[in-house]
Amino acid sequence: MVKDLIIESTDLTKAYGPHIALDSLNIEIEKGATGLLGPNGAGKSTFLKTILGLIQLTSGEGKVLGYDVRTQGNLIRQNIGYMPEYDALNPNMDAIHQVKYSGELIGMNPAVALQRAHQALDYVGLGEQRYREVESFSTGMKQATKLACALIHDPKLIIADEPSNGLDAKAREFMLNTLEITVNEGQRSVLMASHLMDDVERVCENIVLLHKGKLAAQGKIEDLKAIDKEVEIHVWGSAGKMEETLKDRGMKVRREGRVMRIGHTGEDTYGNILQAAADVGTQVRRMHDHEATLEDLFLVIMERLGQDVKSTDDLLGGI
Amino acid sequence: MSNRMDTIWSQLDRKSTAIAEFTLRQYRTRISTWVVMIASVVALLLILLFYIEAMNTEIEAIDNDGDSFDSDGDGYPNGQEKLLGTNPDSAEDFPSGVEPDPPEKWINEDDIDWDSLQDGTNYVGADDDGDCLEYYDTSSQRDTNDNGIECDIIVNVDSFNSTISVISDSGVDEDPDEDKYGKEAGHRAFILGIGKFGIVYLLGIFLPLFLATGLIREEMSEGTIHYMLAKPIARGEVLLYRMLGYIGITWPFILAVCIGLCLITGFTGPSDSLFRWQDVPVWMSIAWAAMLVSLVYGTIFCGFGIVWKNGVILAIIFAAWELGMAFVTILTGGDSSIRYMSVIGWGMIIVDAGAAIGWPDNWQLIEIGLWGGGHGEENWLGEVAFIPLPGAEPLSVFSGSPNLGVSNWLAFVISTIVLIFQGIMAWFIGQTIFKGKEVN
Amino acid sequence: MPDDDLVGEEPFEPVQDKVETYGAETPVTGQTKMQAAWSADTGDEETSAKVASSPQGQIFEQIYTPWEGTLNPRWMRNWAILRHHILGIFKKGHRPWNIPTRLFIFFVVIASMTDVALALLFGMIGEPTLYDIWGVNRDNLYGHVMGFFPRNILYYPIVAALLVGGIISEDRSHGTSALYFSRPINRFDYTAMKFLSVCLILLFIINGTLAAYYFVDILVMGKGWAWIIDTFPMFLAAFGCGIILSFTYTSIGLALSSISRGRFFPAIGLIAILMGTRSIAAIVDALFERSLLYIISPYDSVAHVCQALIGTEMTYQHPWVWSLVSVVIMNGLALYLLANRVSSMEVTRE
Amino acid sequence: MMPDMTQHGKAETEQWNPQQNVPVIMFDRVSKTYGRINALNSVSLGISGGVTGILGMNGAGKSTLFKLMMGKVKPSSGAIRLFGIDPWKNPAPYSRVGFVPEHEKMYDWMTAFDFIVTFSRLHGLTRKEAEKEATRVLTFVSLADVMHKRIGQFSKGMRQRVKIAHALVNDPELIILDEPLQGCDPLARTTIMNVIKELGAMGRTVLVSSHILNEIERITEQIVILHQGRVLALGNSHAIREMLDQHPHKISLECDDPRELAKSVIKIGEVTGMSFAEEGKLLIETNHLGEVHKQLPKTIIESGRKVTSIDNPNDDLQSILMYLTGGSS
Repeated sequence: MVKDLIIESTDLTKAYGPHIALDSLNIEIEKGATGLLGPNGAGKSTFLKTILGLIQLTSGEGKVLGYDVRTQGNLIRQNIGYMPEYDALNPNMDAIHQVKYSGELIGMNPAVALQRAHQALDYVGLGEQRYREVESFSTGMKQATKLACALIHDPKLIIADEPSNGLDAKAREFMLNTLEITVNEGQRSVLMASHLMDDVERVCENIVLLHKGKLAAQGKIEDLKAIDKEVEIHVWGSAGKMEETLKDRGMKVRREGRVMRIGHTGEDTYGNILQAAADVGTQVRRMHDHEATLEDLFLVIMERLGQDVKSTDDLLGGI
Repeated sequence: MSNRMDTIWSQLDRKSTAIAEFTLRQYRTRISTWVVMIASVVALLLILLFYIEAMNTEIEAIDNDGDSFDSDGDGYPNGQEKLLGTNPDSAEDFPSGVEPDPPEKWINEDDIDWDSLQDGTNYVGADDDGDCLEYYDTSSQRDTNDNGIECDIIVNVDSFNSTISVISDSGVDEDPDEDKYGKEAGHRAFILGIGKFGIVYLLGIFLPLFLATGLIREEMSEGTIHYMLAKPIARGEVLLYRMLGYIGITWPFILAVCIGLCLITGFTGPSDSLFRWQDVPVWMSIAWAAMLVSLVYGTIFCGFGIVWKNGVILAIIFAAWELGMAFVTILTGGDSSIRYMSVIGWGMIIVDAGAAIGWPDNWQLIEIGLWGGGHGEENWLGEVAFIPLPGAEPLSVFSGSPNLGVSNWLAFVISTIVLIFQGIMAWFIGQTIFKGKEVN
Repeated sequence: MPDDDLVGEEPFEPVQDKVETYGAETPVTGQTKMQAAWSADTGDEETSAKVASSPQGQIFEQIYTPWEGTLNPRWMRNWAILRHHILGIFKKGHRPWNIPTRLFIFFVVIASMTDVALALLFGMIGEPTLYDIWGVNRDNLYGHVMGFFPRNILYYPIVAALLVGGIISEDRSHGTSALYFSRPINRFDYTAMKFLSVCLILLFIINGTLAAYYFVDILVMGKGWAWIIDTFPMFLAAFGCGIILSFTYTSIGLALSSISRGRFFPAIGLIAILMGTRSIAAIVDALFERSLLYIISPYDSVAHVCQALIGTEMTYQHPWVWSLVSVVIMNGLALYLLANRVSSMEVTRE
Repeated sequence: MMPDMTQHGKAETEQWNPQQNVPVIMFDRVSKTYGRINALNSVSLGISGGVTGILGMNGAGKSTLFKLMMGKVKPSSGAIRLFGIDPWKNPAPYSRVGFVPEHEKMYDWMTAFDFIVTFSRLHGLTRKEAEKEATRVLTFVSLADVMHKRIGQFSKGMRQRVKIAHALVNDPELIILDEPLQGCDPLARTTIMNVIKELGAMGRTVLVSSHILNEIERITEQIVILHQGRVLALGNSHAIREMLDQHPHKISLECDDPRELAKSVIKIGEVTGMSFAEEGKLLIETNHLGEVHKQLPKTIIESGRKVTSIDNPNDDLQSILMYLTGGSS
């Protein structure tokens, strides 16, 4: 099967003077939702700017939706919706006109843009607030407005930079849901840069992991997660005793407060845990297979790349 | 860490230097600081070019009293004939046995008596070319100004009414050296004009407008003020030390500009000696006035910034008021009392006092120049409108008198105190508002 | 409110005995004590903070609606930018100029029409000498555009300062530049449209009222063709001067706006440049009777050129071509700076 | 005309002496309104010691709470005491407080070292002491190697740590962190969390705000939940959950034969209902969560069925808020 690529790059390099921001990236991004990950300053923003066709490449090639990033920047930008990381809204304008104007800037007729702005705002859940000034919006509503701005012309690809940053649970839930629906029902592609691994995991099937301007990993999330299986339990009361009991039963236990992770030893693991709980008399509030989260994956990859994760001991040494 | 709070003073000292130093470094990283400073220096240099050019251009000598003419055509200039007692209007009557002088000799032949000007007492100008002599009058007729000296000119300074008048004995006029007078007057007018308007007003208002308005406001709008206000330091202190940092950059700048201008004009200006030492007090009073004025403006503008996020609008309105006051103060030469309602008015008193100290003869010089040698055109009323010497009019415009009814030194001190008081009031009001301000 | 029943009866007990930390080896030395209290009043929902939130109920009706339509070409996009900025002066829903700016523009438009009103008044009551003072003539046409007080000290420069204040820097600080540059709009179009919109608003004020002055005079006074043929070239020249003036103010102001992030630096900067250079030149003129320094003053250079164009009496001694050169250089420098800065503008917020 | 010197008395004076029985932070029926919006509504709190998480949705009043503590805004009514002193218009208590603001803006042109030295000196340290102190705190947040670089070059996580370090000079007894984890990548988050836990372990009173329950629970169990300007709950998160046990709850079990298991589970007295929503899943409803959980392991083992997963759906801040507000949120 021929892969349906929306973004591909070969040896894409961008240098600012001696500083190399992107180092010969060979990236292939398929249709669907993709997460763009990396520590702060890994080159995510530069990469996004590159595929928006906004900065000149030092060398290499890139194609977005089949258009060349070097020469067809305008066409690329006409066909994608970009949702920037920071506030990109005029605080004194009302949401509906803001979105309408962003449509006009793409080249929609004012009347069409207005009608479409209503649709887009409805879609992102800002039905009643659309005539309010953006200034009075909460972070979540601002993010939603930005998303509406990006969606107004029904782009094939939506690039969302930190869409859930600073949102509370409810707003975040809604934002992720919206993105999911956009991908699943709208059949659009989403490229989403985020720090919150949970978010990426929920929305995306694929990830691209950048580190210091280099490609650290890319592919399906499922494929990348290949870490020892563990069972995670949340206990209530007598956690210490429970830990001891489990260890006595010869199980590998890591504990963080009330949360314990127990090495999977086969089918009887669950039974053993419950037996131990019954013996100790503790409550097992939760028990489930612990899949390596993307966060674990991230930390593992970063560790391999030589980034130290500071432990408590390291910090104690400082005093 | 145990002895870190030794005394109140050392603690204050630490905080104040920390914030002041921080403020200075912050200024250093801003482009606008450099733009404002470089732009002011460039502007002053441009003006200086004109000044230097003017100082190096000879002012054409004018025969003010017409002594170089030969009205009767007998070959002898009128002045020579008058001096030798022949009738300048009669071709038959000419000095015998004397070679006729070339006409140029009778231009600028009767210069102002500079030595008499210098000491600041009443000016007594002598009749160098013997204008009196053509009249065969009694000695009392030759002394119509009743000062006991025949054939002279006095510039009378009435210190009670602060009026100055030029009274000459009848028929006595002068034909001063335009170049010498023009350069001296032009030089002084330059110092006062640039000093009062260019440095005390323009520099004094634009430096704070760009540098002080945002001192607190920018921190507030950027949110970085939280770092400062979360420390055990009163907000009034923050304001005070920020102003200290502001002074740290503006005062040396003003001082450097004034010293630079003082040196350049001191060496290029008209002088018998190498350097014009008499200008130094004037420049220093200009620098001092500008420093104080920029401090008061800075505190006021910073306060405007605290009060309202668009405080710069208030600052511009205030600057416009001050501009009006600057004009009123300059144009009335110190006669208006509304100037006491302004900052700039007090600043200019300092400059005027400094000028009066540095150049005690300034008023006589102006009057002599405006009198222009006693020649002029008669208007339809029969009054003689004197033709002023070059430079006299600008000098008279830009000169003023402190007019506080006290000595110059005292006027200097009083206006300094008033300005400092204004600054303290501005700080006090500013810190009171700042203290009650909710920072979001 | 059920929360009172829920947790409000009694505070939680001190929780020392339940303290658990990460890693048993880390001892807890901190005194852990919480005293709890609840608000006594029940508090009505009306006064509590309305947390803006997206209604959850809509999740289920969220339907992605595709859109098929053709997108307009480049000039239509540019037209949208221009419209956005200019219409914002009168209408809601476009660029929100702040209220002081709008009020001031309104005031200036009215104030600029004083000559229209006075000419009309004295023309109507038939006072020929007074009409001569206020009616259309060479000096008055010049004065309408280039008069220093109050027009070029209180009206036009301040309008220009208010207009350019935020026009580019605002995009930098709000991050709205991303709105433009992530769409098919290149930097040239962006800058040109911003420039054009400020320039057109200024032109509307200066030349709009100039045209009103001229044509109202013709209509109401019933001027004949001879008079029109006589004065029309003057009017055109004055119109041209208005264009030069607006262009110069706009280019300097926009250059300042592009180099700063705040709104105030460009505004004060523009006023400082216009007033400062003129003051300095005036001092030099007063001291040394040399008008040459006026070529550093944008206003005076334009005024000098306009005196030559309209044909009024020259008030400067140096040749007007020098002023023309100065106007060209000033605009060139400003536009160069503007282009340079805009091309290096970040897409995201700075 | 000089500033009020009494605010800068010696450490030994009475005012600066820690009063033993006074909680570090006291809020007594504090309300704060901004125009029509009621940001805080009659909040009463007393906190001393340990790490406390301030939880709430955006706009719940967390930032307002901190601003009130730091004397940035004036309470509309009620009284606030920091170490027994009213912080409004009085910076005296701040010598014992370290505050990490939420704002992202920093002085990008300064080096981390200079930044901390400058602001330490506002505590009244000499330059030398300040330099020593800066090195210490920067080492503590493990930025010692980059401390002479400009803050502008730092990543978000590093900037966040610089902010924390700056709050640690002068050894404060109370450290307030406003959303310290926002926008950080997992690496930075882990490091910052460790730093916070460390501070708590060192006996400081630490306040951390967040809107993500999981994050806070990884740091501390002592939480305050704010909602629409009111304190909804405070105490041990554990204990709060326990309180919630008295309400209808669901436990979801994943098991090879749910119907068989159900037969055993039904014997637990507190179970009020069961359903089989999905394939292989058993949903238990109860009003006494704790009781059920206590008996559950034994019951499962006795039933002989294999249970692979136990879960309480809706266990995040959102659902806690739902419970606390009676589902109205």
